[in-house]
Amino acid sequence: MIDKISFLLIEGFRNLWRHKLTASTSIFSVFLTLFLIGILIIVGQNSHYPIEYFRSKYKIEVFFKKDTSDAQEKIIIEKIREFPEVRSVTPITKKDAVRIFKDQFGEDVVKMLGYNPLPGSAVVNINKDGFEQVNLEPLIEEIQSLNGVDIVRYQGRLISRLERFYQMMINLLKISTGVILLVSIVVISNTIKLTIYTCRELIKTLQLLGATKMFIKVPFILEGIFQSIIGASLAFFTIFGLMKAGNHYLPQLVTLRIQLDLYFGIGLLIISVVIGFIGSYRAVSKFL
Amino acid sequence: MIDKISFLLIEGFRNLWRHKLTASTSIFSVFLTLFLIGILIIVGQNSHYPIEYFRSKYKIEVFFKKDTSDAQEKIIIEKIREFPEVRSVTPITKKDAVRIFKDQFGEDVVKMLGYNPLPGSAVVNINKDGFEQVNLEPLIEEIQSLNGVDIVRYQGRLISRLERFYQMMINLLKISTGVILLVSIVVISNTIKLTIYTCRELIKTLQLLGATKMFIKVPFILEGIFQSIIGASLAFFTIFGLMKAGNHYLPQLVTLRIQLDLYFGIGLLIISVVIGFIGSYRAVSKFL
Amino acid sequence: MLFFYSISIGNLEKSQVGFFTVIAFNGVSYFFSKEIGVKDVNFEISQDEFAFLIGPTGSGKTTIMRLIYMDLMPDEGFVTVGGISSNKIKKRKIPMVRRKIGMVFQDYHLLSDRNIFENVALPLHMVGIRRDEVRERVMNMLNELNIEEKEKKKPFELSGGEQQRVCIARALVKEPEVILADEPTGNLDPVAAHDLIKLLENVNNEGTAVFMVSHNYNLIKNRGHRILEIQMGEIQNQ
Amino acid sequence: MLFFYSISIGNLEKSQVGFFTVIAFNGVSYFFSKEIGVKDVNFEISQDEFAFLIGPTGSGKTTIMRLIYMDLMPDEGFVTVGGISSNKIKKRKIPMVRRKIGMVFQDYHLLSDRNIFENVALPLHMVGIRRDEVRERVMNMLNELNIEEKEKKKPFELSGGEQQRVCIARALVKEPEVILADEPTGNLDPVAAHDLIKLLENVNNEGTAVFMVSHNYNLIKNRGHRILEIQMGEIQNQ
Ligand SMILES: Nc1ncnc2c1ncn2[C@@H]1O[C@H](COP(=O)(O)OP(=O)(O)OP(=O)(O)O)[C@@H](O)[C@H]1O
Ligand SMILES: Nc1ncnc2c1ncn2[C@@H]1O[C@H](COP(=O)(O)OP(=O)(O)OP(=O)(O)O)[C@@H](O)[C@H]1O
Ligand SMILES: [Mg+2]
Ligand SMILES: [Mg+2]
Repeated sequence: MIDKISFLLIEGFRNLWRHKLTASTSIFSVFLTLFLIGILIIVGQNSHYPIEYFRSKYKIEVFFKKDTSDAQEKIIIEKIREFPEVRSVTPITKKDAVRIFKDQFGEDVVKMLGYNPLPGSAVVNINKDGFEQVNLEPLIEEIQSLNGVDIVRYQGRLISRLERFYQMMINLLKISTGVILLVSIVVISNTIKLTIYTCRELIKTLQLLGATKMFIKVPFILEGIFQSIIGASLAFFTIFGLMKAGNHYLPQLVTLRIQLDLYFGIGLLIISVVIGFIGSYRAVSKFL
Repeated sequence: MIDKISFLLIEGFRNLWRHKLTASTSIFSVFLTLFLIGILIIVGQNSHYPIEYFRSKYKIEVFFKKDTSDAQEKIIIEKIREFPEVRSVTPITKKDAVRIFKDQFGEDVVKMLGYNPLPGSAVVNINKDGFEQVNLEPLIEEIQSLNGVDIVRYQGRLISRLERFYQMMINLLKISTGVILLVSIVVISNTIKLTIYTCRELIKTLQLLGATKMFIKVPFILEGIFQSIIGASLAFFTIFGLMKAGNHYLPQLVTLRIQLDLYFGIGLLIISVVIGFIGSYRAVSKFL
Repeated sequence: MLFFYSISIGNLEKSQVGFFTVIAFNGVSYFFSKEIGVKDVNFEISQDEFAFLIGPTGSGKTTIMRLIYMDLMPDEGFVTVGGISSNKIKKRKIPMVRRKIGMVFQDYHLLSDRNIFENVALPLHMVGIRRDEVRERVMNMLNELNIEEKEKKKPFELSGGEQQRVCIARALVKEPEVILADEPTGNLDPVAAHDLIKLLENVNNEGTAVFMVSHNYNLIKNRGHRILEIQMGEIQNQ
Repeated sequence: MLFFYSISIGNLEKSQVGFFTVIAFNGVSYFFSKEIGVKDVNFEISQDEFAFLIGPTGSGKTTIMRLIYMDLMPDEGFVTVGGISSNKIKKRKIPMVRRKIGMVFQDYHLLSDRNIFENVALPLHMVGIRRDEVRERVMNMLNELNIEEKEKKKPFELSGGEQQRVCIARALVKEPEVILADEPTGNLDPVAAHDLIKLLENVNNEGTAVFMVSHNYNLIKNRGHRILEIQMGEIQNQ
């Protein structure tokens, strides 16, 4: 039994060499498709950077009622700070408002009128991450309902557009990865099928000599898995190299950082083994 | 000669049937890759919709000097209208400004002060399309330099971010299409290579019987081209069907419309013929 | 037809089927298409017999062989090999039947991606024999057939006769219960052909049944072995 | 070795090379590896000759054939076929040489993805013959060899002897200048083998040279044809 298992294992390895040409074709296909998948995964992992940037620009302006005192305003601001979506709140007191009015229109409104007509307000900044999609409507409503709050203004439609657009991109990316993964499995399994098709005489001969199905299948399946693993390793190291290079040369303004970890490598490995197994199993079963 | 050509043509067709299994594998690979490319092209064709939407939100506020009269403002506005990047200009006269101030702060500034301290202004809307990348800096400067213009305000950094982000997406898409096209050619040519590899005995025999290189090559190359054309047609009709379905069900809010024309089909066809030719030529040359 | 006549030396009784009989055809017919194939074949080969099958080209000799190693299944009747009957066997048990048989195929069926040693060793690996024992048995067999120096060559590097001998070595090396040889001398010169028959006779003397197809009547006559003749798919006066 | 002796009936002079001689070997050697191959081969076959090549298995007969159809190129000396010399020919002109030769390969080399008719028709399509003429010539040839009813079958549906005859038909159909046949009777029964020799003799009488490898000395003796003997890669007393 041990002799048989070791024979089959060695056969699997040797087949790689025996079928150099076809094997290298499969390996190349695996490499290309896994490389593509790897790139997509990395893009996916990094797709939060742009949206986080935009989120850091989201601003909600809260205007307090005219008769709220600065102290009352402070309490309301504390309440706003407690919402999970809120990153920070910048208070603009009634005095600050007068200064800003003067900066903008060149007139000192208090001097002219003898009193300050401008209300206090606050700028609410939104948390950039931790949310798949930030939906500000409920937050706005809650702030609106706080005692002492007059009006809440925000770039409503623009933000919800951006969020929706971002969501679409993410979905597109997910679908693409799925499609490419499927395409990969099919293309690779077809390539392995062709590899095995070139061996149909051999399979027939083995059958005539009294080989069991297992005895014929196992070396081919092992060969398929080995091919996939080699292809996946090549893809992994290429991506790794590109990532290193990319981190050097990527324009800093895009703040794109690439996360690549052990899990990514292990993931590729598992995908490749699964692809190799399914591909070669399907293929060899066709001729048995 | 005519007999030979017609023989070779018919051989090319017949090979498709003779090599059913391997041919269908190639056809499937062509279909999948061209399908992918087709989808990418369509996405590319439609990628301008989101950016156009955002561009329609770009606003430049131009404040006139306090001493410019309404008539002078009108002349300046005409000048602004003439810039190619400008879609429309909404004038806000001094009177309009008073009304807006009253809406916002509840005070009639003219009544209080006895005169109107607010300057006239104008909101400039930007053209949504026709520009790969809208760079507003020069426009801003030109408007700024006009006689009678006080300050120009716009969402500067946000806009340039959006434009840069959009540009990045477009580039990514172009690169992806290029990479996938390359991958396709390689994968398909490898598949065809394997198809022909299964015929290496046949090629050897033809050589021994005194066939010239041309006589051996032509049917294989024709076979490869036929395979590609079949694969491309399948891809075309699938995309066409999906597009029809998509136009029905796509959420109207995304305003995504799919442009598909004759050129697209012809393009796919040409790509497929080129891929088929290169793939099978490369492949058959390996064994001759 | 002058060249073909048959000598019957087997005096077996039906009752011996299953014990002394290693191959038995019972009213077997197989048709590739109407008129083409073999019809109502009945014969038996006993455990220690050496029998020839002779007949013109296209008469059905290879078809008989394929029926024995169950590459074809009879349309009528049944074939029994080593006690296992074609009408009862499960498909996945067929390899077990084939392992009892040493086959020399008319078209060799050598694996082109392996060298001669590996080709001959294959049937031994299939049944899980130890590496060193495999080496010993294969090399002995290659020696016996004078192709030991081709050990490392690929099949396409061998002459027709050498390939044929590799195929014979592969059939003999597993020490089967019965040897089927389809035209094993077609590419051998008279000396090599004569040596092969001698070799098969030795193997037969050690208790292995041999059933061999041949056109070369001169080679097989006057050896005292049973000769079956087939014509147009029918076994003649047995 | 008792079976091999040679009868020399050719009385050709060297000067006849290129006009009366269709195949000429001039000091040709070819080595697959040291010691293995053919050595210093010299012989000629004239336009209307029928010659046999005989020798034990592995002696180099197929190698000689392959040198003639320029599948192998001599390491030393040169081979001349139909006036074209192996040391002068350009690689892309080799198909032209092969078209002059009708070859029967020892391992048939039939195209497994085409039926018998298409296989035999192939050499005619190669030279651009009209479809109806192709049909007529192929069917005549298949008739001549008694395999006309296999016209639509694929090679694997044929018996060994039938495949061999298809290969012969393919060699003859293009009416070549010379016919090379490598062991064309290995899978034929004595009757069919005898018929084949007769057929080749007829073709020879119509002016085509025939050069045939055979092990079957009984078949070729007493026919008045020249017999070349090869041993260990060297042509014996010519
Ligand atoms: N797979 C097949 N499909 C259809 N017909 C077949 C097939 N195999 C064999 N035949 C036909 O069956 C008949 C018997 O074939 P078989 O191979 O048994 O002959 P044979 O006696 O071995 O001949 P040979 O001595 O030439 O090898 C022949 O007419 C052949 O054409
Ligand atoms: N491609 C090759 N590579 C290495 N050695 C080869 C090759 N082809 C043939 N040989 C060796 O050359 C010698 C002559 O081979 P060849 O095929 O010419 O023999 P042959 O006379 O045709 O024998 P047979 O009657 O068995 O067909 C043999 O020993 C063979 O093993
Ligand atoms: Mg047969
Ligand atoms: Mg030979």
